Amino acid sequence: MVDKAKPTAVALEDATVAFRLADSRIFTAVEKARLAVAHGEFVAIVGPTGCGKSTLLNVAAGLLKPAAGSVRIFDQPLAGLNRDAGYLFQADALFPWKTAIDNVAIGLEIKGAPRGKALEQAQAWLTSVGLGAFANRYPHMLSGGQRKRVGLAQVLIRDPKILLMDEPFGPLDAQTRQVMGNLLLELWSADRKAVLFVTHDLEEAIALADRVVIMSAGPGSRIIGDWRVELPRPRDIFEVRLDKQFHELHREIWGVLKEEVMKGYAQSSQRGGAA
Amino acid sequence: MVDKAKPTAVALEDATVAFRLADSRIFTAVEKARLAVAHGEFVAIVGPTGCGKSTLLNVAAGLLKPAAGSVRIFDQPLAGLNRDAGYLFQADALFPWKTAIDNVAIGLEIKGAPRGKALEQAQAWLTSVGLGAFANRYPHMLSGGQRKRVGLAQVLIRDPKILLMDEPFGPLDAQTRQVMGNLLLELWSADRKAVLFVTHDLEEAIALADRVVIMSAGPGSRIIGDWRVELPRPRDIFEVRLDKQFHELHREIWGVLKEEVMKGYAQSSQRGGAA
Amino acid sequence: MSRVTLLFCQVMVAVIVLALWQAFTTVPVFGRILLPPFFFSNPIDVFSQIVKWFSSGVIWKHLAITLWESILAFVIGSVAGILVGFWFARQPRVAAVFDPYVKMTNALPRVVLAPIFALWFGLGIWSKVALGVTLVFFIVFFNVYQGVKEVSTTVLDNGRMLGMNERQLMRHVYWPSALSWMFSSLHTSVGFAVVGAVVGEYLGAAAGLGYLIQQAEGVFDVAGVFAGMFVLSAFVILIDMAVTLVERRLLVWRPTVRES
Amino acid sequence: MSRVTLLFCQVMVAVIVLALWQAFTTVPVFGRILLPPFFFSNPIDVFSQIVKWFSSGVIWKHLAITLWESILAFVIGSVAGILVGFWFARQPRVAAVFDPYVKMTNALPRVVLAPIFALWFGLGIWSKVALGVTLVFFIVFFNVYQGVKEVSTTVLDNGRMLGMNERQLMRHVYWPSALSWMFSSLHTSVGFAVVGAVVGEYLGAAAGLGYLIQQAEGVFDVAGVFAGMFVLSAFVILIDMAVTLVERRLLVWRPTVRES
Amino acid sequence: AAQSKVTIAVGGGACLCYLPTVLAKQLGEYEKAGLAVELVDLKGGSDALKAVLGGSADVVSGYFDHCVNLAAKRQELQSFVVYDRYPGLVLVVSPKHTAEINSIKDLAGKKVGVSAPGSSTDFFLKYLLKKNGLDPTSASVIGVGLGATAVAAMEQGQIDAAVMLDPSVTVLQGSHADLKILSDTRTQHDTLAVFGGEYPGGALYSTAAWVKSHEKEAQALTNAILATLAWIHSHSPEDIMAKMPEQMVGKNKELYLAALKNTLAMYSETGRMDPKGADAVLAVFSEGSPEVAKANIDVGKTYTNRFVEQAKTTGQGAK
Ligand SMILES: Nc1ncnc2c1ncn2[C@@H]1O[C@H](COP(=O)(O)OP(=O)(O)OP(=O)(O)O)[C@@H](O)[C@H]1O
Ligand SMILES: Nc1ncnc2c1ncn2[C@@H]1O[C@H](COP(=O)(O)OP(=O)(O)OP(=O)(O)O)[C@@H](O)[C@H]1O
Ligand SMILES: [Mg+2]
Ligand SMILES: [Mg+2]
Repeated sequence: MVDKAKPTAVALEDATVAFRLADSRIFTAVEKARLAVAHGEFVAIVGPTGCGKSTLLNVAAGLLKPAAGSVRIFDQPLAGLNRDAGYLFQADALFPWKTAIDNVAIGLEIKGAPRGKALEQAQAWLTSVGLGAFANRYPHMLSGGQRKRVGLAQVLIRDPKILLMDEPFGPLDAQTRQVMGNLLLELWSADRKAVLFVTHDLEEAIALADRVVIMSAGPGSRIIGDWRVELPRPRDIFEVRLDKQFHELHREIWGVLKEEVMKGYAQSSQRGGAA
Repeated sequence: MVDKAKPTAVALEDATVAFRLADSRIFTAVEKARLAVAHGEFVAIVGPTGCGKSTLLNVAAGLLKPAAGSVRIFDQPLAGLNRDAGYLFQADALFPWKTAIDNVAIGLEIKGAPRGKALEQAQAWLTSVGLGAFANRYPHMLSGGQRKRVGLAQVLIRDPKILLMDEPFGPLDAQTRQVMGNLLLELWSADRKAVLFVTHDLEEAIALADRVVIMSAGPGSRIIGDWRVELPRPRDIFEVRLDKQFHELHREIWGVLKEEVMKGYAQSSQRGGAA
Repeated sequence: MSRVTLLFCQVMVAVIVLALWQAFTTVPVFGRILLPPFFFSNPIDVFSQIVKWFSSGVIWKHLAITLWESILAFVIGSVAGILVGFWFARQPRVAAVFDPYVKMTNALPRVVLAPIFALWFGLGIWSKVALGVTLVFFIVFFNVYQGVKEVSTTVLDNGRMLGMNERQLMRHVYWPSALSWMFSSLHTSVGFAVVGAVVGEYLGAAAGLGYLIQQAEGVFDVAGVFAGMFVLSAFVILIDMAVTLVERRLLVWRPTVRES
Repeated sequence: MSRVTLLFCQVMVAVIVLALWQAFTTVPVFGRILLPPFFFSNPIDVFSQIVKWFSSGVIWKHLAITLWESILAFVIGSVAGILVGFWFARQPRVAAVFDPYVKMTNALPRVVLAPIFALWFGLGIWSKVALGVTLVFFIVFFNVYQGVKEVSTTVLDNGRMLGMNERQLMRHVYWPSALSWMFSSLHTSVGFAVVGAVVGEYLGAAAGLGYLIQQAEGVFDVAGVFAGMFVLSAFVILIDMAVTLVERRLLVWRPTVRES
Repeated sequence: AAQSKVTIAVGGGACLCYLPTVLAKQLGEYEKAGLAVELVDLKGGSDALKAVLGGSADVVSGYFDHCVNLAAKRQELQSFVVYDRYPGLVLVVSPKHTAEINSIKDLAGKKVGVSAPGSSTDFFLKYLLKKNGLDPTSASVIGVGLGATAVAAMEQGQIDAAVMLDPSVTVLQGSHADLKILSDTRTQHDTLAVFGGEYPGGALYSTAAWVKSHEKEAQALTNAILATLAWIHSHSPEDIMAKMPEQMVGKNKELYLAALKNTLAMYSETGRMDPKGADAVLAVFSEGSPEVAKANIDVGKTYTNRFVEQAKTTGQGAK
C-alpha cells in the first residue's frame, strides 16, 4: 500500500508492545502492528478507546521499546529517541514553569535560535492558534483547549519531519477544530511532513488524511483496516464533508469500527477478563 | 424559562468571575452569567474554547467564588463547597495512588459504606463503563479514555443530586460516547438529577439535554442563547439524530455558535488584546 | 545493571577506598604522609579492632544501647515531625504565627542544650533520644509541611467534591501525596538520629558507641574511634534498608521511570 | 489574616512564652521551681545580657564571624548538595553504587570529626565551615536527589521529544521541577548551617558566637548561653527570609492554593 | 623587630586551671616578651593537643599528663613551663548520697562521673581506687563533662560521686555547704598525700621538634608565664579577676571569686617541673592504661626545665 517512490518515514514491522502489570502479569496492548507511513503522507489512526493508539505513537517516538518487532525511521532502525519527530501528547505536557510564549519558544531555543527571534516566532505561532493575547499566561491559567493549542504551537514551531499527534483537537469546539485542521493541512502541504494523527472523530480523520487506519479493540490490538482517501487536495475540511465519496468512505469505515468497538467493550468489561 | 413547579437546583444570578493575572491585572472570564437549572433538568453548555465553561462549573461546585453575583443551590445561597454536587473534572483528577476500583469505591467509603460492599458496587460500575477487567490498574496504567471513564464511575457511584460534567466524553470514540451517553440518560431518567453538561459536540448536547445554553467568546463571556430541546423522551442518542426537529435545532444553534467562535478567535489571537 | 554487578561495583569502591587509605597512611607521597596515622589510623588496625570487639562481645551491649536510642529518636522524631507538619500545612494561620519560632528553634545548637536534657531526662538513654529527636524532627517536619502543600490542586478538588471531610482528605489525599516527601526526609534523618544518639552519649553517658568512641579518643586510640564510627555506619545502612522496604511497599502505585 | 494581625499574634506568642519562662524560673509551683535558674536563667537577665553585648559592641565581631561561617557553610553545602543530587539522579548507576556509602557518611558523628577538620582546615573559620557543610550537604542532597526523580514523566518526555539534550533537560525540566524540593531542604538547612558553625566554634575557636557561648557555659553564666542562642536564632530568621524571597521569585509560576 | 607569631591551643579556656595562659595575654606579658600570641579555645586538652600535632597550632596549654600518655604512642611532646603545681582534681560526693559514701572505699560498685572516659579525670579516679585497695574497674564510670551536665547530675544524685574541677566544685559548694570531698588536689596536703609530691597540672608543651627549633619562642613564652605567675602571687584575687576578660568571669562574680580563691594555691611559683611529679604522672597512667605501662617511657624526655633555669639566670621576664 505504500508508495514505492517515496522513502518510508515511519515503519512499524510486526511491533508488539507489552506492559508488566503490578502483579507482574504481562498485558499485551498491541500485537504485531505493521504500519508504514511514507514521507509526506498523512495517516490517521482511529480505534476504540484503550486499543493502543497512544502506545503506537509512543513506539514511533522511541519512548517505548516494542517487545518484539522493529521500528524503522527513514529506513534506519530506531535506537533510542526519534529525533526527527515532533510529538503532541494526549495528556497535558506543557512546562508549568514557563509562560505560554516561553513554552512555544523553547522548541527553537533548544536548536540554538537567539531568544529574541524565538520569542518573535513564538508570538506568531500563538497568534495562529488563536492565543496571541495569552502569551504571558502560565499553563495553569489557561483553559483545557487553550493548553492544547499552546502544545500544538510548541510542536509545530520546530518544524519536525515527522508529526505524531495524539488527539490534538480533542478539547476544542467544532469550529476551532476546523480552523486548526486547516492550519495543519496548510503546513503539511507546504513541505509534506509525514503525519501520524490519532483521533476519535472519523469525519476528521477522513477529511484530513491520505490514509485512515483502524485498530481493533485490545488487548492484543492489531491494525485491521487501512483505507486510502482519494479526495482531491487541497481540501477544505468543512467543504470536503459535503463530498459524496466522503460519505461512502465514512459509512464503510464506520461499519467496521462500530463492530470493533462493541467487541472491545464486551471484552474489557468482564471482570478479570482481558486485563 | 425555568419550570416554576420544580425547585431550582442550581441558580447563577449575574455571576461574574475574575482572575488575577501574574502582573496583577484582572481578567474577567465570565460576566453576569445568569443560569437556572431546575431539579431534574439536563442542561448542556456549549461554547467556544476558553469561553468560561469550566469556570462556570467551578462556580456551581463552590470551588470558585464569583466576584459579583450569587449562586443558589436548591434555593439556598451557596457558602463553601456544593455538597449536593458530583463533579467530573475536565482534567485528570483520579487519585494516582488508588487502583481503578479503589478510585471508584472511595465515593461510597467516604459516606461510610462498608468496604466490601463499596468494592462490589464499584466493580459493577466499572463494568458498566466498560472497564470491569481493569479494576486493579493504577491510573497511570490506563489510557486517556479509560481514565475518564473511571472518573465517570467515581462520580456516578455517589448518586449526587446535581451532576457537573466537564467534557466527560471528550477522549472517547464515537461509539463508546453513545454507550456512555445512553448510560447517563438512563441514570438520569431513573431519579431525575439536575445535570450541567459541558461539551464541544453540539449534536451530543442536543441529543442529551433538555436545554442547550450557548456562551459567547471570552473575555467577559456571557450566556447568549438558551434553546429548549423538545425531542421526546426516552431518547436513544443515536436514533434521535435522525429526527427532523434535531436537524433544525442543530442548524439554528450552529449558526449562532459559529459566528461566536470566529469572533472569539479573532479577539483572542491579537497580541496583548483581550487577556 | 544486575544485582551482582552492582554488588561487585560497591565492593570495589570499598576496596579502593580502603586501599588508598592504607597506602596514604603508610607510604609517603613526595616525602609526606598524606594521612598521618595519628589522625587516621589505618584500615588494618581499625578492622582488627572491630574484630576484637565482636569476638570478645563487648560491643554488643554498647551497640544495642546506641541502636535503641537511635531507633527511638528516629521514630519519635519522625512521628512528631509528620504530625506537626500535617497540622501546620492544614492550619495555615497556626503555621504563619509559629513559622519564625520553628525556624529559630531549628537553629539552636543542640550540643549546648545537653545539660538541660540531662536535667530533664537524666543521664540514661532518654537524654540521648531527646537530642536525636531535635535533629530528626526538623528534617521531617519541613519536608512533610512542604509535601502536604504540594498536593495537586485538581486531585485535592476532586477529593473535596467527593465529599471528603478533613480527616478523609488527610488519609486519602494529603497523606499519600506527601509520602515521597516524607520518605526523602526519613532517609536523611536515619543518619541524623544516629548522630544525635552518639553525640548525646559523647556528652555524658555510661555506655553506648559514643561512649566507646570517646573512651578511645581519650587515650588517643584513633583505630578505636574509626572502628566505632564504622560499626555505627554499618547499622545505619540496616535501618535505612528497613525504611526503603516500607517505602517500596507504600509507593507501589508510582510509575516506574522509563529507561533513558 | 492581615499582616498586622499576624504580627500581633506572633508577638503575643513571644510574650506568653517569655512570661511563662519568667514565672517558672522565679515563682515556685507546688513548692518547686519548675525551671531552676541555674539551668534556665530568666528572660530579664538574658535580655539585659543581649543589650549589654550590643551596646558595648563586643558582639559584632563574634556575630560577624559566625554569620560568615554559617553563610559559607550554607552556600557551599547546598551548592554541593544540589550538584551531587542532580548528578546522582541523572546517573542511576553511580547513585546505586554509592548509595550505601553516602548513607554511611551521613551517619558519622560530626563532632568526632572535628580534630580531622582542624587538621585539614586549621583552627580558623574553615574548619567550622566544613562542619556546617557536612550537615547542610546531606539535607540538601537527599531532597534534590528525590526531587529530580519526581519529575512528571509526561513533561519529561515532552522535553526529550522537543530535542533537549541532557544539559537542556537539566535547565528546563529537572531544575525547575526540583525547585520546591530544593527550597524545602534549604529552609531546614539554614538552621543546620548555623548549628554547624556554632558547634565548630564550641569545639575550638578564638571568636564567634559559639566561642562566646562556651565561655559563658564554662563559668555557669546561663544567661550568656541563652543570650548567645537568641542572637543566633534571630539572625537565622534573617537568612531564612532571604531564602524565602528567592523562593518566591523563582516559583512565581505555581498556582496559588485556593482558600478552603 | 618583627614579633614571632605563636598560636596556643587551650584545652578549655574557661577552666581556672588554665588561667595563667589567659592572664598573661591580658597583662600583655607575651608582647613584652616579643611574641604575638593567639589563644584558641578547644573543647578539651586532647583536642588542643591534636591541633598542635596537626600543625594548626604551635603550643598546647593543657595538662602535662598528655605528654606522658602520648609518649606511649611514640609522639614526642615536651613541656617547657609548668604553671599548675597541683592538678586541681577534686573527688566530690553527690549531695544526695552524702550519707552512704564516707571514703573512697565506699565507691565500689557506685556510679562515678568523670569528664569523659579515658580522660585525666578518669585516670585519676582509677589511681585513687587502686591506691585504696580497690579494683580500678570496681566503680562504673560515667562521662558527664565538666560543666552544667556534671553539676546537674550531681545535684540530682544521678551519679554517686564525680571527679570535678573548678569552678564546678565551687558551684556545688555554694549550694551545699556540707559538700563531702574525698580528695582535693587543689591543696598541697591532698596532692602530697595522693601523689607523694607536687603533681604537674597545666603546662605549656609542644612537640619536641618545635621546642628544639623554636628556642626563642619557647623562652619568651616561659618568661611571660613566669612573669604572670609572679604577678598572680603578688596580687589579690580581686585584682586578678579584674584583669580577666569579662566573658570568662561571667555574671556571677562571687562564684568566680570563690573559685579563684580555692584555686590560687594551685598555681606554681617557679614554673619548674618537679621530677617526682612527672614520675607520679607515669605511675598514674600506668595504672589505668596497659599501653602506657608496657611502653617503657622515659619520663625525662617529656619535659625540660632549661627554659625556666635560663629565665632565672637572666632575671625573670626578658627585659
Ligand atoms: N503503563 C501501562 N501499564 C499497563 N497497561 C497499560 C499501560 N499503558 C497503557 N496500557 C494499556 O494499554 C492499552 C492501550 O493504551 P493506549 O493508551 O495506547 O490506548 P489508546 O488507544 O490511546 O486509548 P485512548 O483513546 O483512550 O487514549 C490500554 O488497554 C491500557 O490500559
Ligand atoms: N487561574 C486562571 N487565571 C487566569 N485566567 C484563567 C484562569 N483559569 C481560567 N482562566 C481564563 O478564563 C477563561 C475561561 O476558562 P475556562 O477554563 O472556563 O474555559 P473553558 O470554556 O472551559 O474552555 P475549554 O473548552 O478550552 O476547556 C479562559 O480564557 C482562561 O484563559
Ligand atoms: Mg490515547
Ligand atoms: Mg474547560
